[in-house]
Amino acid sequence: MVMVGTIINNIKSLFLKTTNKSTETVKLNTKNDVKKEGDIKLEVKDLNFYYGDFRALKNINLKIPTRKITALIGPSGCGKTTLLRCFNRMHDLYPGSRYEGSIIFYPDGINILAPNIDLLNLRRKVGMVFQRPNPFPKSIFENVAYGLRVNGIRDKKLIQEKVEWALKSAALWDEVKDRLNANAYSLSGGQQQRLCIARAIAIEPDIVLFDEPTSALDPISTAKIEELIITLKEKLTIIIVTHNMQQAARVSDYTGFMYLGELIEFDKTQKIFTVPSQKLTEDYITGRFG
Amino acid sequence: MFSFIAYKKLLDKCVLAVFFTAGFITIFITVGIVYVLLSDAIRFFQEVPIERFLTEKEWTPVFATKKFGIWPLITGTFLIAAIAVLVSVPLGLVIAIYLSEYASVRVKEIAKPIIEFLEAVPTVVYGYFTLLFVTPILQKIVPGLEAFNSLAPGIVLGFMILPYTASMAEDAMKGVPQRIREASYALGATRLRTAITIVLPAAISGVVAGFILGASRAIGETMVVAIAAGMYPNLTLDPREPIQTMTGYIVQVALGDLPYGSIEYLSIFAVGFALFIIAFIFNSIALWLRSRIREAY
Amino acid sequence: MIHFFCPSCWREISESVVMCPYCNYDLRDFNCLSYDDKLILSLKHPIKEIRRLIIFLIGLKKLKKALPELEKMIEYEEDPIVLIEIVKTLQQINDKYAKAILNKMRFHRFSIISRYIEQIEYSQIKEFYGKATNFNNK
Amino acid sequence: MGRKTISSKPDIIFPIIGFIAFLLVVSFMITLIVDIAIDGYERLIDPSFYTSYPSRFPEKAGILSGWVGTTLVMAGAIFWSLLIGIPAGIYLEEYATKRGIRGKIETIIELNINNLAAVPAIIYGLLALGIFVYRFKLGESILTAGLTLSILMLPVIVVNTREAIRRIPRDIREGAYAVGATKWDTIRDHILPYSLGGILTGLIIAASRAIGETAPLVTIGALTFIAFLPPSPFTSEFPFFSLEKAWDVLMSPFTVLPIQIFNWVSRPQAAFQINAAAAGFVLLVLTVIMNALAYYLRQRVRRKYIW
Repeated sequence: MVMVGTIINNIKSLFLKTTNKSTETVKLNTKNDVKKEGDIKLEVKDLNFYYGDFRALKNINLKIPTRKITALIGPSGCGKTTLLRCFNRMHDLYPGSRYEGSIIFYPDGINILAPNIDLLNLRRKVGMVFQRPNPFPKSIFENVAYGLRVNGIRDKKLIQEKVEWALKSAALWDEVKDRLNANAYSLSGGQQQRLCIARAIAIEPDIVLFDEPTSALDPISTAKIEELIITLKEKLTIIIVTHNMQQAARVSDYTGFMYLGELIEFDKTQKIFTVPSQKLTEDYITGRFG
Repeated sequence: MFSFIAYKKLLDKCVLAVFFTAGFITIFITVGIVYVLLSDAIRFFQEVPIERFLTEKEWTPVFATKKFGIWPLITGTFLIAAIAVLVSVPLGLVIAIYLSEYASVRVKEIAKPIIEFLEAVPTVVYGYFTLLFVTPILQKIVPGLEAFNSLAPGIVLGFMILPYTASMAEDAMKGVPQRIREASYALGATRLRTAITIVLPAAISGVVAGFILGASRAIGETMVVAIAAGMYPNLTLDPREPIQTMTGYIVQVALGDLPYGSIEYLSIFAVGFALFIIAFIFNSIALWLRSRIREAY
Repeated sequence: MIHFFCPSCWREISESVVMCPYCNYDLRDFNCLSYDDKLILSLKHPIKEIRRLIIFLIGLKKLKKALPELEKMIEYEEDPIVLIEIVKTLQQINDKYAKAILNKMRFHRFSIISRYIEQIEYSQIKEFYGKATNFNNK
Repeated sequence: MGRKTISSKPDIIFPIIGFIAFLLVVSFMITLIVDIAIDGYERLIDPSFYTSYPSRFPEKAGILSGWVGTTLVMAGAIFWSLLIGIPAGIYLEEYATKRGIRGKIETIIELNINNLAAVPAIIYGLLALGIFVYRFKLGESILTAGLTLSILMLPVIVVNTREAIRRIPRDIREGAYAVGATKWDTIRDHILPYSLGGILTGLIIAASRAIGETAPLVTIGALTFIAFLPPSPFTSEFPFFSLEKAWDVLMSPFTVLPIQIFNWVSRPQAAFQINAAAAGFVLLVLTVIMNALAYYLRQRVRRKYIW
């Protein structure tokens, strides 16, 4: 009986904490919409993507606004993760992938999909957090410092400062500051994911991609990460792929709905969820298919 | 910053080149084997017509009257391999069934490394053991067994190839899905019946692949036969008599002085080439059988 | 793979059928429905995350049309997380009917729900007085 | 409990037969070890056995040149096999494109390594004799022997390297690439360190097979009677190391323990066979230690990285 009580209390405290905040953010979003309409970070033009002969993305056109959270939703296998992985050219790691069209990165105006683009530089500017927490089996400090080191930072003091800053930004510093040399795998799943976020932001990217970052986590860790993502948008442009529509509704400013490799609808999150313009979007939100 | 990235990219290209070269070198080894064996074997056949190689019944290249019939060596090789397989297959099969269907995890954890270790024992040690321990004991049991014979090395090789016949067979049987076994148990079959009528047929290609690799290993084994089977090319199927295998002949000739290009030198390449072909055929069959398991599940 | 469900009985059906083979619901009717009606229909969705989302969206839209359905729902809904979402939605809509349902929920068979409502209200009062004292200080 | 399936006769008898069969194997191995230990006991406890050169007199003969030769040859074999084996394994796992001409070459490399693993050892001896000894004119030297055994070890090392690398999840690689690491960065900082245990296990297993290997070395013409050691490459003057002399070491003739044993076994005098048993026991102990080490390492690696 005691156990049931504590569980109930946990659930309760969770909701007291998070959902209050989330309703606030939704309200916030409704208040200050996009300040400047031209503030675009990424512009996807006629993007087609192929795995071998399979056309995984079909004519995607999309504008990702700066310093906003853009969510991509859709049933599994709809290509949302595939689209996300185009933004940092993660597909290039595996043979048989082919891009068509362009993704323009602003303000530089370079095409991410150009064959001669510098992938290292691109991935430095476009960080990524994965579905399952994937820290390296090294110390907590090394995990965050790794990105700095491979990008040519040798100054120990600078690395230390940046690691501290990244861990603080990822709301992990207080939990790990006494054991920076402990193995990253000694952390809990949620902490590991925040460590991965710290690792991604340590190199100060312009954009961070989140690929279902909370799908492997418990509700409490999920809530923390969602909170963290919202605070991160002050500095970063965030694109998040999520399976959980409520997460998209709570967290994001813009939402794209994808279905069978096509972008069906893209708009402000509130509009997508309250007055979707496409029947397919309506059906997906109301759980007709999934 | 630019130079740093450029440097890293250049480094990456260099490393790729190095690694690719390393991979490519492994091809050169096979090419080298085939080239050496083939070129010297061809030179051998230029001096000794291939008909003599295949039709003569004696193998005496180091004698004054040279005869080049490969058959005594091939029968010797296969005789020993056959004895080894006869010993190893029943023993290996029993152990494999026991380990995969009956033994507890702890027994398995101890048994597997012990069986695998059989292959790690230096073959020259096996040779010593065969000549000075196994043969004397067998001589008390088998009448007319000579000091050099094919029976003792065959039996020892039978144990030596257990990692293939027992361990690999066990791996194959372990790979059979549990649900197939359970279906059989549910019908009231005993474990043994299930193992023999259900699991073994399901895993048969893996088990047989293990047997074939074991046989191939016995055919290619050198030191045990060179030490304990004698150095006498003898066209016989009597396991009590001394014989010579293909590998044994190569060792015998190599021990002596070997002028480059002499007929003795060339003859070991001809024998080696024949051995390589036999081993290659056995391996290809085993690989083909193993690829069939992968398709099955 | 993508699964399709009948919007009436929520059993899995194939994408192309016109009539649900289980409950004979005519899917052409469904296609004529407005988004609001679809939302209300989905309150019976078997996946609780979807139910939760729908309730959340009803709150966001302040969809008063859904209140009768929500009132029914508090009787049969078994999942406390969904019920808490209902409470929050009701507070967001905050009209007479919603308040009535909220009052009803004070005596919900799940004590966690009633306690949750108490706690929310307590914190609201505290916040209110907190603001009041701030005024006094000024 | 009345059901016959649980306690039917074959299911009681067969495990007993199976266990006896297993015991037969164990007793075979114990007999082997004990027989050799007893036969060689006389010489094993004699310290001069380890510090003497071979001799015409069995009681004076020792294994000094044998174990020095084995050490040098194995060092060479390990060096060469790692030099080729690890990069080849990494290439096949990490760089393989599986497309175009390179893809075809990769398929050939893979097939080729599978086949190399099953080629009889003595064939490698013929390869070395034909190529290294006669065509490259490296002679019957330590260098040749090291190269020969390295070819023997190569497939085992490549296969083990690949398996160890394959155990590292894709996520780790992507995590590294996502922060801007190059392929080489990823391999150096992640793939190699995390797979090192597995690679090392493979290396030890391969080395334990190679250390007892006799046939290929007999084929390249290793001498059996060596009553001297290779020259030392270290000098008393600066820089204390002479490349010329190191080359002399590589090119010097050699013998190894297994060949020494083979030579002693083939002699008619029983006294030499005691030496053979003693040296065989030394070799056996070495392989036991190496295999135990590999087994221990493998268990530890499995426990260390649980992905």
